[in-house]
Amino acid sequence: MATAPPDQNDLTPTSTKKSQSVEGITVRLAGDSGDGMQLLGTQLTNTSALAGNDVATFPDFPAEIRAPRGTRAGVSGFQVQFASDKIFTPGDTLDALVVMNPAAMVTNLGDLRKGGILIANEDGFTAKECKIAKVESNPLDANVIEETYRLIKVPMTSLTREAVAEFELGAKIADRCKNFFAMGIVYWLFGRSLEPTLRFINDKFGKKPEIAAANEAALRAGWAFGETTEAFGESYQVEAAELEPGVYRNIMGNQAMAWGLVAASKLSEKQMFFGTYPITPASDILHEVTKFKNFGVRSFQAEDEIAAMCATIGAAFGGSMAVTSSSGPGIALKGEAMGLGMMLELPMIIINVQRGGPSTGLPTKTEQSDLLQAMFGRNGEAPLPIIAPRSPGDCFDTAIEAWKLATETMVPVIILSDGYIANGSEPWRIPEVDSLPRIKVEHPEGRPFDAEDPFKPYERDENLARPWAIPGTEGLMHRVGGLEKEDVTGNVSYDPLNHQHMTDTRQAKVDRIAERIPEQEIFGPPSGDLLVLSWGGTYGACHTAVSKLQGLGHRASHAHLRHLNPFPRNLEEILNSFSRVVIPELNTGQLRMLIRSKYLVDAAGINKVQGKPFNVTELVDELVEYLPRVAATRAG
Amino acid sequence: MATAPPDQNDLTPTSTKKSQSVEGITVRLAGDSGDGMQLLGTQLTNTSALAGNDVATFPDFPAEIRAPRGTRAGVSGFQVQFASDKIFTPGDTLDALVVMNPAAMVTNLGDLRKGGILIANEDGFTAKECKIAKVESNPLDANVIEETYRLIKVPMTSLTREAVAEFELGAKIADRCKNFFAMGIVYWLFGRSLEPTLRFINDKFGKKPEIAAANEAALRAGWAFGETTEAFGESYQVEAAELEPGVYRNIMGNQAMAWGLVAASKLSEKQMFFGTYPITPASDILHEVTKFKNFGVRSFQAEDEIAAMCATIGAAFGGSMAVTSSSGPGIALKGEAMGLGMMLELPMIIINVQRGGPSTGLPTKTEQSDLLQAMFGRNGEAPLPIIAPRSPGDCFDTAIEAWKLATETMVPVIILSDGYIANGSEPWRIPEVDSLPRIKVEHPEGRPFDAEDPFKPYERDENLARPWAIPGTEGLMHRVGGLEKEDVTGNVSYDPLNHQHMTDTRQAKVDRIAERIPEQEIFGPPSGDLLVLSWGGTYGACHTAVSKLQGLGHRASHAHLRHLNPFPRNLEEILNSFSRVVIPELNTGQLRMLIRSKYLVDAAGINKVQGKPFNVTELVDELVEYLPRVAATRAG
Amino acid sequence: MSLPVLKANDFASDQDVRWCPGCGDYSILAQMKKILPDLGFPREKTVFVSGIGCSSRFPYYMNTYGMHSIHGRAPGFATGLKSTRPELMVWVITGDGDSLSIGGNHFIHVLRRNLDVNIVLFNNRIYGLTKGQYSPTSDEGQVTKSTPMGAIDHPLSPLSIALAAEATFVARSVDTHVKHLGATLTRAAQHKGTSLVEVYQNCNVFNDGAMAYAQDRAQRKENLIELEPGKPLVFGGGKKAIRMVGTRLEVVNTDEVPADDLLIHDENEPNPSIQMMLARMKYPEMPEPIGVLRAVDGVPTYDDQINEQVELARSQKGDGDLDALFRSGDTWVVG
Amino acid sequence: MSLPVLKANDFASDQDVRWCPGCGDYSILAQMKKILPDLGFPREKTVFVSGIGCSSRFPYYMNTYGMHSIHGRAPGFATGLKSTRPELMVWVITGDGDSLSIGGNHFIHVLRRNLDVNIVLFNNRIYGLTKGQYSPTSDEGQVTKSTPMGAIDHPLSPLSIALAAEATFVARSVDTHVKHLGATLTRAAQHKGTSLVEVYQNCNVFNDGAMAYAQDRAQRKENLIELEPGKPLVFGGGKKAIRMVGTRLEVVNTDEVPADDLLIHDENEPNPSIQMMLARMKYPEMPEPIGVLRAVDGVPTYDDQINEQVELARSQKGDGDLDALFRSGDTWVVG
Ligand SMILES: Cc1ncc(C[n+]2csc(CCOP(=O)(O)OP(=O)(O)O)c2C)c(N)n1
Ligand SMILES: Cc1ncc(C[n+]2csc(CCOP(=O)(O)OP(=O)(O)O)c2C)c(N)n1
Ligand code: SF4
Ligand code: SF4
Ligand SMILES: [Mg+2]
Ligand SMILES: [Mg+2]
Repeated sequence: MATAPPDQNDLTPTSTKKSQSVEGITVRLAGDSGDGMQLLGTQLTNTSALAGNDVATFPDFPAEIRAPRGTRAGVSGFQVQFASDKIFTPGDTLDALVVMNPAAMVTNLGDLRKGGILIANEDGFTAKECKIAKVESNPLDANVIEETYRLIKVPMTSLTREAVAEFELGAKIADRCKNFFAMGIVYWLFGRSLEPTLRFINDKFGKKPEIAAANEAALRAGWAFGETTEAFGESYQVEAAELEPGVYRNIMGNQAMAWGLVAASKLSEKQMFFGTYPITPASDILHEVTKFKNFGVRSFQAEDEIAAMCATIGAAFGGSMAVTSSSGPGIALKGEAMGLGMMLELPMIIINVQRGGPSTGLPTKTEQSDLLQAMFGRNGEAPLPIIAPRSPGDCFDTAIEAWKLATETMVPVIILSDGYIANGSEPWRIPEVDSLPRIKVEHPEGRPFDAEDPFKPYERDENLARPWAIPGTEGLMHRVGGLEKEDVTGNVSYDPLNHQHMTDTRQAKVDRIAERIPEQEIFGPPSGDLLVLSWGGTYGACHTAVSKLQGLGHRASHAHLRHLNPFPRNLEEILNSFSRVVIPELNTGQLRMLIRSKYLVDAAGINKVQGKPFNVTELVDELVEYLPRVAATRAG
Repeated sequence: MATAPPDQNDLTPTSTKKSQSVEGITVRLAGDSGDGMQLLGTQLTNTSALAGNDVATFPDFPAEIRAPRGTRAGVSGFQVQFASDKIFTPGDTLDALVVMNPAAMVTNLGDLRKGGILIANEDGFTAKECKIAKVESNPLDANVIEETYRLIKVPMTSLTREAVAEFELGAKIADRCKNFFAMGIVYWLFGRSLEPTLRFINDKFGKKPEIAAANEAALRAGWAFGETTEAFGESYQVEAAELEPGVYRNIMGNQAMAWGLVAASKLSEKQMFFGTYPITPASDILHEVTKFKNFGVRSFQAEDEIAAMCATIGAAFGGSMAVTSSSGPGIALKGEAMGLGMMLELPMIIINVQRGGPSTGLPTKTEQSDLLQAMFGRNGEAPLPIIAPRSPGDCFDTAIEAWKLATETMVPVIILSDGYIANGSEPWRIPEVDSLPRIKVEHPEGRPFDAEDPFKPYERDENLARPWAIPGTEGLMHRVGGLEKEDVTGNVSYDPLNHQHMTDTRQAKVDRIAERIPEQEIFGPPSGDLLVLSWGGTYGACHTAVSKLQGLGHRASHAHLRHLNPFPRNLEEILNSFSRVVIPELNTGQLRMLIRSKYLVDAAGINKVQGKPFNVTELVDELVEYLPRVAATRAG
Repeated sequence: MSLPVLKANDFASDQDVRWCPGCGDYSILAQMKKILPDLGFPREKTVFVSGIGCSSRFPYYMNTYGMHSIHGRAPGFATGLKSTRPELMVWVITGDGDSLSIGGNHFIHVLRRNLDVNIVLFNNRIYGLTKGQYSPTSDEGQVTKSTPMGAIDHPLSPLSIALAAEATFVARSVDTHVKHLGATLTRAAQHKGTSLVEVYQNCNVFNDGAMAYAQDRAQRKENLIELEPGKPLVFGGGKKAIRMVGTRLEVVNTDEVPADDLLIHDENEPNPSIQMMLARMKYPEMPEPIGVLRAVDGVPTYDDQINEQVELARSQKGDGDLDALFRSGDTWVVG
Repeated sequence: MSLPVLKANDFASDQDVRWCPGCGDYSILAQMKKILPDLGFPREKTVFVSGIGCSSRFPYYMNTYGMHSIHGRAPGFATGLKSTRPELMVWVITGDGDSLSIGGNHFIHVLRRNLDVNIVLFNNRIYGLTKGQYSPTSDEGQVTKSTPMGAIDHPLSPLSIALAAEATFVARSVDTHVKHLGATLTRAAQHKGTSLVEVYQNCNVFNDGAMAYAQDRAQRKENLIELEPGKPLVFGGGKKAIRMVGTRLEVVNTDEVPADDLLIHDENEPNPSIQMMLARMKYPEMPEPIGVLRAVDGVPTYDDQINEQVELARSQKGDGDLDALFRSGDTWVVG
């Protein structure tokens, strides 16, 4: 049920101070892992979304479960941009930064824009904390800070203690409320309603009324602090964005993926089998999907990725909607079995939520460096279709499309998500269930067994798909396996020309998908000086960067690929319509290598391998280098 | 010790029939797996090599251990070409074909040239055998056979029984001698000395004198049959080839690989650890290497390929020359651990003897379809050097070079062999051990531990190699692992710019190998109409095809790549010096994709995925299509 | 519903069998085809899943559904299949290398999950398909292609490992002892939960006679004990038996000790410790038991439970409703 | 050679320890640093190899050689290392997921090979690093992130599996029982052959208190039996003990049964069946044994044997001679 518009609620106090209207705000909340920054961020996101803003988030948490308190390694951050316009990224530089301790300050300050607001929990900056964070002296005392930023020091810990004193909770628990105090300040600063968070507090701590009351008190105290302290002159208002009409909710990428899968299962009237082994940053898909047992989901936490992949194939053989998920190292383990899945020509989905590589790499960071692994990470000629979502919400559609392609082609389909969209969130317009595409899946019908006219498991339809005959079907008994099989009959065959034929056919059936998927869309003029070609999670940054270039008067366009194998059928034409093609990627140039090889286009790359998404500004700066100077002047 | 030249021996009878001198002969011996064709082929190869011919072989055995007797699936073949010129392939079409049963005849006849000699074991063509082979009537009776080929029917079974009757062995054992009878005929036909085979019989069956005597009797009877029967008019002589002077022996690819490894071990004064899991067609490397325990070889048959790879890394960490081997499916399993090997920057060798893929594919057949897996079959940016031998004997040098590159770069090196060269054989000039390159390997020396100045495991030399400090060394204690590591110190690091730097460095250290390896050689003029670019086991066929084109007057050259990552530094220049580049591969175009992407050269491909090597004729036929007609005329 | 009466041959596929002449695999195939009709299960509801190895060619020869998968992973495929299609009868065919070397982990896990499938482990104590390297069940010191100076690994006992994983059905039979083999396979099929049958199988090409003591009709009387529930463990034509003294087993002559002193076989005992003692009896020191070492009923199966949770969730929350899911939690309206 | 006298702190690396405050891993680290100096082995000859998991961060904190490898595969790395460098003291650090889930097969194989390494298995019955999914040692029915309706797998016992693989040294200790832990690690280090020490380790974030019955000082007296060789299995402050009746174990009051009736612990017994009974004792039905369940000497180790074969080959054939190898068999001369 859609909640009532937030402003109808009177639980939230109204500020009497001046308020300035701005188009958008980028704020980052940074503190120790134990400080509850992820919770604070999620609340701010939800509240802003409920206020009608467009929002985009970027949580960034430490690799350790709970790195030692106060250390730099233990810093947990959550960035959110909310705006009255459509936005596509969580923002580059920060308008405001909240820091709970010295470690959070020194590791995050670099991203705060000059003149930006820096709110610091003064109480967290003791000499001891400074030492743990390995900073020489209290960074708040440095002159340069006050000169560069609008520094607001707040003794949050002591103020929170005061605010919750009446509940007599003990220092430790009382101190846990300080993130709500910080939240109160932030809410005041950006004119946010307290109501959704109050509701959240109630839901979450309802069973422990003092805790709930204390958190509420802290939140209100923070808000009151903003309202009363001299330090804050005015607050900021961000109006509601003009989004497509509809009912909205906030959604995270992994969540959207799980929902898309369960939707695909319903739309195809196939029960889902989800076989996986936990790995960061993919595990949350499992955690979400396993809640949907009442949708007929059978989730299987296997002993390893290989067993997960094999069980997925086994379930596909049995006629289920079979899905597996992992991240790079786990996908590497699945390679051999993926080859079998391809050879068996059964439909299934293989999700890779990419993370920083190689090897164990940077498990909690994002990267796009598994594209070539997805293409070639198996022995022999083993082509598989690959598609990639471009944003958290888009994971939903991607999952549905993957299942459609898999079933109509009879092939495992790879989805390449990444840590950035998996953990990021955005407002998502809830689709009408009836408007979602049905996925028609058919199994050949049984008939009495006829030795003279045996079933032909490798006969093909116009998509070159073979029939999906499942155990239990009378008369269609057949054997599948990883040895090369004879065309039509599926029997083992060592015949040289048959092998050539089957190899060609497996390639052709993937290639032919290009005839069925939409043509590549293009943002901007259909020809010009510069085409920015991108894929996957970099959509937002590339789109925004190209918009900026267009705004500057450049003849630049953006094509964002969802289909990486095969490419859309009109891609060559598009590539040839621009003087220059540049491919920004969070890897050393993997899509670029495919594009150059296939189309012999001298595409350049902007490549960042830092475990972080692109900044819009860095993209713009690099992209203009590829544009004729004249355009820059034209804009100037 | 080199044996005496064969002709000094008087054990061999001398023919009194006419003999014709020819440049080379291609013959294939085909029969049931139980018929001993591989043995026959090996003997003929050795004998021809001892006679001073250049030889090249192509054994082709069934996928099953012993497929049911008499079936097509059970046919085992061995092809050998011996010549008085240097040759590079086992030949395209057959001058002579020996068939022991109907299955062997129908599955092999297609390769016999018109007018070629067809020797058939008449006794093997009973109605029952025809039925098992699924042929309607006795194929020997078809008129077309006598019209097309020089058919010689020999009742081998009965003649053998007669010949060995005196030893009273029982029919079963007596019949086993018939391959030696066939051998006798073949030896007579091609004027081969019986002596090496008589010696072999003696060595092998010495402990069972009747068996030895019976086999000898069968061999001699076969020879006598050739000498006496009317059916054979004349025999053929192939003179000794002009090979580089030296002591020669015959060598198979897997054997040469094993010997190269053990040589590298000696040359680097490093004991070898060989960790593997059996798989066709790589297992013979294990079988050979494990014989060399007195060279200090420790071979480990692991529980699977993953454990084999991990043990190899463990041994490398300990300071051994560490090697692992497998084929496509096993390499797929090793992918994750290979990524760790790359991250740890330890030297080791990973051998992939490629076979027909994908999945289980065609295990006993050859293919080159794991090149892109070698390049990209790991998560993240994980570049590894790749080199490929071009012939059986070349495996020896490749193994040595791999170890040299691995140690001087501190990186795992991949060797891509294939089933064709692994099981093929050729004469090999025995190198003087002193002439082989020493491989200098150094470990940093110990020193008292100093907490203030800890050891720096990721400091680099001019090759960007890090020091190979091994456990047991005082004061150099350090920890390695798969998480991204800080430059120089090797500590775990999540720093964005460090990750970029390390990613770039790992790529650069592979790229820089190009500065140290030789420039690409080219066979033929340095520029022209056509460059044939090839790699790995197709060397012989491509070289021969280009020779033929050159002989026809075409401006065609051949460049055969040994180094696939990185490419030789002058490759771009070479590519740009030809109007057309064509890349023949036993895959769908894997090298082609790398070349096109890297150099933006519109290289075409000749691609065969049939589990079989290229024929020279098919290459020539396809290549001329890429040549200007004028050249063809010029030659005509 | 009346099922057509099937014969052994109806279970034969149209593919040529391609094992070496004389291979023990033939006999196992024959017994399987023989017992299946009596189980009264239609062919189309029967699935054979195998790994890679000579033994793993088995599914190709059965006129049922089948999957010849990849090396060592058959239990994985079976898990996905049986969890989603519990009404199928699923057999896993594997070799000693396939199940205990590369596949050892999946083997343990399928057993501990008690997935209701039947595993037939063809133990020839060698890698057949790759032409004769030693396997995890090869003898210490065994000379093979990969161990020219003898194997140095201590062999694994598949039955011990299965018992440690608390498998609910653990049995052994012998390729040449066809009646016993057929009966054991039948019992395995009837057991609810994972059934493991180790079959001593002769590889006459690469390990001929390695288990002749058990396969040879004359020797087997002396060297094997045919286990029977509730009966003493007698062998040697009834002349010898097993007694437990303190914490050890020993061979006694039946005419020298009172019948009450003999160890009585209890295949239903949930604590597998004594069954483990049986599994560890090894020729030539001891006779080896064949038949059912362990058959424990009533342990929930993985396939039942995974499906029961789905049913329970449905009964608790109602059949999944997409629209309700999408609208759960905070939402807002635009426009 | 006189070795410098090292202290616990000399074994600490310069890296910050990054486990959650309160994690049981700290205690294991502390005990390891404490016992190592007494073993008299130089730091540079000590190597810690681990897989992936919270526990597997261990090597980073030790001032020895170390490898933080990949998930589940530490035994593989250790095998390559120890086989070629038998003079090193090699420790394998692993978690319950690392060793029994993804790494189950390597675990069995390293044990059956009896490679002379020491395995410390941090059993917190949960996947810590990936934030709380159930593991192979989690309880049936346990609700975790991946099992919202309870786990349906039957748990594995690491000790049972190890015993089935005929491991030569099998022990258990508890993170909070620091003296016992130190002593057990010391004995593991001293054993020749693979030593396995399972340590009950509290994950206070994702599975807090799952083993409180064993970790809590007050409870542990009632729930744990500290095994001592040649002694009866007493617990509960000496008031209770274990007796074997027929083929089963039962708890008795020491003052009610004669001392002779009590089961006496024999860690040296080569037949692991009784030790298996101990391994299967599970709280709350039974007290659980800690200490050394099994310590069998004299079984050849893999590293010894692989190196002995090399020596033997050398003594038989002489040191490998490349030239002789190249010229073995048929050769001929050209030119
Ligand atoms: C990933 C992988 N590794 C290795 C192989 C090679 N291989 C095939 S079967 C086999 C072992 C066969 O032994 P076993 O399981 O005992 O079966 P058997 O042939 O003896 O019946 C091996 C090593 C393979 N096919 N795939
Ligand atoms: C190939 C691979 N699969 C999955 C993971 C994710 N992963 C890391 S540790 C872990 C399990 C940790 O559990 P455990 O071994 O019990 O260690 P603990 O963290 O509890 O100490 C998993 C699933 C990974 N790093 N690599
Ligand atoms: S190799 Fe051995 S196991 Fe394989 S088919 Fe032949 S006899 Fe049977
Ligand atoms: S998550 Fe658990 S096991 Fe991991 S460090 Fe924290 S408390 Fe320890
Ligand atoms: Mg076997
Ligand atoms: Mg754990």
